Amino acid sequence: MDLNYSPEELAFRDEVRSWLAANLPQELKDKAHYSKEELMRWHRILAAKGWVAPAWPKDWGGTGWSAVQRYIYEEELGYAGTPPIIPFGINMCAPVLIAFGTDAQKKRFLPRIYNGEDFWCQGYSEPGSGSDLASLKTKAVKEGAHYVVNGQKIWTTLAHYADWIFCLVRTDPTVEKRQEGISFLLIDMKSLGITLRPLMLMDGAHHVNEVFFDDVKVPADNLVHKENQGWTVAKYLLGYERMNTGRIGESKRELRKLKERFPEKMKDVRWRDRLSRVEVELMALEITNLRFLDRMRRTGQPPGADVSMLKIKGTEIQQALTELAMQAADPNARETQALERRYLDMRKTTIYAGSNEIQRNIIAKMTLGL
Amino acid sequence: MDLNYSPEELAFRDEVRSWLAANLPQELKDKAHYSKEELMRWHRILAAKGWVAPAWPKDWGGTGWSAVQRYIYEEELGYAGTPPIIPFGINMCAPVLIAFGTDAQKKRFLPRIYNGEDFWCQGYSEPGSGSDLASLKTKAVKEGAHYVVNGQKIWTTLAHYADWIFCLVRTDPTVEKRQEGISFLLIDMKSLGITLRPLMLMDGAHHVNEVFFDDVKVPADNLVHKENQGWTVAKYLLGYERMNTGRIGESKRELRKLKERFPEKMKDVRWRDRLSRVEVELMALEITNLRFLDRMRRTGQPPGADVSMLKIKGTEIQQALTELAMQAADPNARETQALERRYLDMRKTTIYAGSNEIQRNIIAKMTLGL
Amino acid sequence: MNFDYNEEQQLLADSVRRYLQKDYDFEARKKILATPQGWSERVWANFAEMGLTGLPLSPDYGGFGGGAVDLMSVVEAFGEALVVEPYLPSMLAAAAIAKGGTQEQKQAILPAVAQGRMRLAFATGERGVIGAPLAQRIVLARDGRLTLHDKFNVAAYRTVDDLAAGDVAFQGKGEPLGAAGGVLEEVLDLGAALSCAEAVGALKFACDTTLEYLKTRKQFGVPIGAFQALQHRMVDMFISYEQARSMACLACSKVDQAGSAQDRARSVSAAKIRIADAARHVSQEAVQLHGGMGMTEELKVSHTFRRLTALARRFGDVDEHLERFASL
Amino acid sequence: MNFDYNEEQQLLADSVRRYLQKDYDFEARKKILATPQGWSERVWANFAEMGLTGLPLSPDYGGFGGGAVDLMSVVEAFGEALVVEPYLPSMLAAAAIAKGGTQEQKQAILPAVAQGRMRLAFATGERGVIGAPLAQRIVLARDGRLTLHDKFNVAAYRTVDDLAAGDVAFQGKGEPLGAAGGVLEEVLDLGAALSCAEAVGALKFACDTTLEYLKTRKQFGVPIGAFQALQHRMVDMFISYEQARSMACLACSKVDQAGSAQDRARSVSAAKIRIADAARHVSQEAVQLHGGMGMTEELKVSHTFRRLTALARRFGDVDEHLERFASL
Repeated sequence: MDLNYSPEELAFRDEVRSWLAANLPQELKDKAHYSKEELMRWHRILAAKGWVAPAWPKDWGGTGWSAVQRYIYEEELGYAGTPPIIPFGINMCAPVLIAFGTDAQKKRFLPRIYNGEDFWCQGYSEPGSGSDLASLKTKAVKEGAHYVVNGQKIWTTLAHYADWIFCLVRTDPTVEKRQEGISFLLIDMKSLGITLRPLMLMDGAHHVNEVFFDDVKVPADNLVHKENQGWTVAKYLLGYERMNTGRIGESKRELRKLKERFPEKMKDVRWRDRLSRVEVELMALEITNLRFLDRMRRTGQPPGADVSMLKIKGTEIQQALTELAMQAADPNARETQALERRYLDMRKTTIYAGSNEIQRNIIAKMTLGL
Repeated sequence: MDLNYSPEELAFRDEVRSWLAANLPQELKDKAHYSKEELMRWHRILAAKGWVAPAWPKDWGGTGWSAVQRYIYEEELGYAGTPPIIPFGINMCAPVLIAFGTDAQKKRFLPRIYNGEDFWCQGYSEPGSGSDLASLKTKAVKEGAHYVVNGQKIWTTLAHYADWIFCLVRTDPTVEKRQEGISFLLIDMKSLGITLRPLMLMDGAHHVNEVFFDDVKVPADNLVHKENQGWTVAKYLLGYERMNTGRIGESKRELRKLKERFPEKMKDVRWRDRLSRVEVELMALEITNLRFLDRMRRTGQPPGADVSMLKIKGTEIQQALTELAMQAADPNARETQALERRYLDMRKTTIYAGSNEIQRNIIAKMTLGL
Repeated sequence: MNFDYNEEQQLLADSVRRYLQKDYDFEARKKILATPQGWSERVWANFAEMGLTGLPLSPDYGGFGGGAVDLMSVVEAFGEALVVEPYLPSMLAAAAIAKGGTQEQKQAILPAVAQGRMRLAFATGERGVIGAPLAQRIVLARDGRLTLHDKFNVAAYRTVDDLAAGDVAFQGKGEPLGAAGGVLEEVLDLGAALSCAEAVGALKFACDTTLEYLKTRKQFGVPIGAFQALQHRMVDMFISYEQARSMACLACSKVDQAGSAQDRARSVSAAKIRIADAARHVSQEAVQLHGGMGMTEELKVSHTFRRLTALARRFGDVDEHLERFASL
Repeated sequence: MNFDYNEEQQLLADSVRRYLQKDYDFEARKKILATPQGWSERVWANFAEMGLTGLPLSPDYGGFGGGAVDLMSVVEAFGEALVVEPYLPSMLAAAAIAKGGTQEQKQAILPAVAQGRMRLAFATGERGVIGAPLAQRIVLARDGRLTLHDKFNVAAYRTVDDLAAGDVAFQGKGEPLGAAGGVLEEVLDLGAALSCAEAVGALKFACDTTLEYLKTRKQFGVPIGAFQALQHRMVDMFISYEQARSMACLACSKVDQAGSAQDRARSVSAAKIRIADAARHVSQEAVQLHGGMGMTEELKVSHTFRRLTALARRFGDVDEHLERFASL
C-alpha cells in the first residue's frame, strides 16, 4: 500500500500544473459564471495543447493517459480554477459517436467538437420524465429521408449557447417495454421549429432552458445507432465517465479559498469544526476515488455502480462548502449576495445528473443487491 | 395564546411536587434499574394515595384529572426520579378490561392491578412478527372450557416478574385477512407449560424474555372480547395513551443531572452546543405535547396520528442525552461504564413500542395522506 | 394554558389571510417585484386600512395596543405569502420609539406610522438595512444604544429574498431613544421572535407544497410520494415544522409576558436555534424533493427557500443564539 | 500509488483471517469471555506462532520489521472478529520500547514479546489501562514522557467492549524511555491509526451483517430490504464505511511514510474524526435496522456496537482530534 503518487505521476502533475500556471489567462480564472466566448476560448487553448479530450482514442485526439493521470489532470484543472470543459460535446456526444457512430458521423462531428467549433447540449429530460427517463414522450416520425420531431425537452443546460443537441426521442410508441421504442438523434439547433424558453433558476441566473420541437425535420443520417435502440446508447453513456464525478479539485480550491477569505472564522470553533469535517470528508473522497481507480487498474474492469458514491459525496461537499461560505460572511453585507446566490445555485448539484436519490437506488440495487 | 399554566394547574403541580418530596423514599430515587420489590413498593405508595391509575374511570380508582393535569402529574413523576409505573397492568391490560371485559373480569382483575397484587406483562411480539404484528402465529385451540395455547412470544419485558400475561393468539388460522383470526387472552404465568428464557440485552442486563407456550391450558373465561376479535382490542390499546409518550419529565431530569454532573463540560463549546440543541428540542417537544393536549380540549377529539412524533422525538432526545453523558465522562474511568451501558440500553427506545420507522409510516399514511 | 389566538387575533389573522389570498398571490407578488422599487405603496395602504400598521402601537397614537402574539398572527401569514413589503422593520422601529421615545418623538411619528403615512426602518448598522429605501425615519441600534434618524442617504438594493434594503449613510448623530436600560434588548428580542413567526409561515408553505408535489408528481407510474424514503423525509420535515411552530409560540408569548428579561431572552434564543435549524432542513429538503422544478424561479417554493435562508440568519444566526442560550 | 497489500501483507492477512474464521468465531469468542480472565492464553500463543507478536519488531529481536500498514492488515481482521486479546496495546508498548528504549531494555523485553512469552500494556494514565491484567510490563505515556514499569498492582475489570483492563497503581517511577523527542507522539499516532484500522474491520462486519439481515428478515410478506427508506439508510452506512476505510489507509500509510510529523498527525486526526463519525453512524444504524434482535447479546452485531462505541473514543475522541486537526 502506497498512497503517494509515483515519481512519474508527480512529474506529470508538475507538468500540468506549470502549464496551467503559464497558460490559464488570469481573466478566465475562478469566475462564478462564464460567457460562451470565455468557455470556448479556454476550450481552444486546451485543444491547441492537445489536452481537451484526454479520454478519446488517440486517433481522434485522445492523450492515452492512464486513469490516474486523467484524475490528476482533472484535479489540477479544478484546483487551478479554470473554466469548466462543458461535457456535452467532449464527454457525452463524442464517446457515443466513437462507440456507435458511422464513419461519416465521426468525421463530420468529432473534429468540430474537438476544436470547439460546435457547442453541444443534451436533450434527455422532459417535463414528465425526470428520474424516470424511459417515460419520455418527444416523438420522431420517419417521413422519407427525415425524422419529424415534436415534443419538449427541459433542463437543457446551455441550450441557448448550443449549435447542436443530442436527443432521446420516441420512435415507436407501440412497444410494451418503453425502453425499446427510443432512438438517439442529433439535431441542428438552427432547424426550423425549435424554440427555446429560458428557465430562470432561483439564483436569478439563466443556465437551463425548455426546448420545444414543432415539426422539426431532422435528416435520417443524424440517427445514431439503430432506430429504437437509443436506450442502449443512453445506458452506455450513463456508464461512461461515472468516475471522477466528485469534483475534488474544484472543492479543494473552494476550501482553500474559504480559509484564505475568512481567516478570522478559523478562530470560531463552531464554523471551523464544520469546515474541518467537510475537509476530512473531501480527503476521504479523494482517497476513495483513487481506490476505485486502483481497483480498475488491478482488475481491468470498468467502474462498478458503487462509484455513484463519488457523485453523492462530491455534491454534498460542494453544497456544504458554499453553505459555509455564506455562513462566514456578514448577512447584512451586499457582497454576501454573491455567496448566497452561489449557495442557491449549488442546490441543483444533488438533483441533476441523476439525483442523489437515484444514485442511492443504484447502489442499493446494483452494489448491495437490495 | 397563553403558554403558562393556569393558577389551578400551578396549584395542582405544587401539590404533586410537594407530595412527591414528602413521600418518595430516597432509596427509590433515580436508579438505573429497579427490583420487582422496589417497583411494587412504589406502586403501593401511589395506590394508597389514590394516584396509581389517574386515567381509569373514577369508579375503579381514577382521579378524574384533566389531560393537562395528567400531563403535569406524569412530568412531575419523571422529574422527581421516581421508579416507573410499569404500564402493562395499569395502562394496558386495565383499559382493555374496562372497555371490553366482562363484569366478572373487571371485578377479578382491576382491584388487584390497582393494588399491585398482580404483576402483568404483554405477549404481543413473536420472533417472526415484529413490526408486522398481525403475522403472529401463537395458536390457541378451543377444547371444551379451555384454550390450549402453543407458540412463542419474544421481547416480553419483565415476564420474569410477572404473575399474568395478556396475549394476542391466533384462534383461526384459516381466515384470509390475518387480522380476523386473532384473540386476546389472559394467561396465568404459573400455568403448566410456560417456560421463560431470558434474552440478555447488550448492556448485559435482563429486561426481556422469550416466553414459550407448550400445551398451556387457559380457561375460556380468560378470553377478552369475542373470539377472533382480538385485533379490535389491540387497535384500541394502540390508540389508547399515545399521548405523553415523550417522557419529557424524565428527560428534563436527565438534562438537569447532566449539567450538575459535568459542570466543566459546560465550558466546552462543542459538547455544550450539542446539549443546548437537545435542550431546545426538549423545550419544543414539551410545547408540542401541550399543543396536542390543547387541541384535544378544543376539539373534543382523541389524539391524531401526528402524536406519533412525540414518541419519535422523545426517544431521540432520551438517546441523545445518554450519549452526551457518555461523551462527557472520562473514557478510561471505570465509573463511565454505567453511562456507557445506559447509552447501550437506550438504543432500544427507538425500536420498541412501534419502532420509529413504523411511527414515520403511521404519520406518512394517516396524517399526511401519503 | 391555551394555544388559540383570542377572538380578536383570530379575526385579524383571518382577514390578513383573506387579503393575501385575494390580492397577494404568487402572480400578484411577481408583478410587485417587477416594479422598479420592488414593493407596493398600495399594499402598504391596504395594511394601514386593515389596521396592521398601528397594530403594536397604543390607542393614544391611533394603534391597537397589540403584543408579540398579535403581531405573530400577521407575520406568520406574511411568511406564508412571502410578503416583500418590509412591515416587520417598520413595526420594530415603531415599537422602539414607543418604548423609548420622548412624547414629542412619539407624537411626531407614531400616528403617521399607524395611518400608513410614514414608514420606518430598523438598523443594527449601516449595511443592508431592510426597508431603508422606503423609510422616512430609521431607528439605529448600535453600541448598546438606540438612536432615531431622519437624515440619511440610502444606496438601495434587494436582499436575496427580494426585500428592499440599502446601505445607509447616516447624517448626524440622530436623537437618542430609550434612556431606560433594556429597551434595546426588548426590541431585538421582539424582532427575533417575530422573525421566528415569519419563518413558521414559510415553513408551513414549504411543507404543504412539497406534500402536494409528492402526491401529484408521477415517476415510474406512481406518485413519488409512494416511495418510502421520500415519505420518511417528508415526515421529518413535518416534525421539524411542528417543533419550530411550538418554539415560535413560546418566543412570542414570552416576549409578551416573560417573568424576567433573562427568561425572555432564553426562550427567544431557543426559538431562533430551533427555527434556524428547521429553516435549513425544511428548505433544503423541499427543493430536493421537488427535483429540478424546485430550482426554478417559476415555483414559489424556490422563493420560500430564499426567504428561509435569509430568515435563518436575521436577528442573529444559530451560532450566536447558541452562545447566548448557554450564557443565560 | 496503490492500495493493495503487498504479497507478504496479503499472505499475513489471509492467514490471520483463516485462523479467526476457524478458531475465533462468535461461539469460540463467547467461550473465551466466559472464562474468569476473559482472554485466552492459547490464542495469544497462536498469535505468537503466526508471528503476530513480533510483527512490528526488528528481526534483531526475532520480529519481522513490520510497519503500520502491516499491522493494519492484522488489526482490521481483529476488528471484524472482535478479538478480545489486547494485542494492540502490547504492540504499541513494544514499539515504544523499540523506538525509545536502551539496548538493555530492548534485549530484556522485545524477544520475549516477539515469542509471545511476555505481554505488555500501554497506559496514558493510571485508570482503565487496557491489557494491564495480563501485562508483565507497562509503558506509561504521561506528561509528555514515556516510562517503563515492571512493578504495579492492577484492579482488573472489563471494558464495555469486553477487553481486560484495570486501574493500575504504579510502584516507583519506572525507567525512562525515549530521550529523543517525538517518540511519544509517534507511538500515540501509531495507536490512533491502528485503532482506525480496527474500527474499519468492525464497520465492515456491521455493514455486511446488516445487509444480510435486510435481505433475509421478512415483514409484511417481503424482505425488509425491499423498503426504500431502509435501502437508502443502508447505502449511507456503506458510504460511511468506504470513506472510513479510505481514511484508515491514509492514516496507516502516513504513519509509515509521512513527509513530516505534522503531515502524519494531520492525517491521523483526520482519520480519527471520520472514523469516529462512521463508528457512531454505522453502529447506531446497524442496531436500529436489526430491530430488537440488534439489542441482544445473542447477535454479534450488538458486540460490534460496543466495540465501535469504545473505539470512537480511544486515542482521543472526535472533539480532541477536531481541535488537533485545526491546529496543524
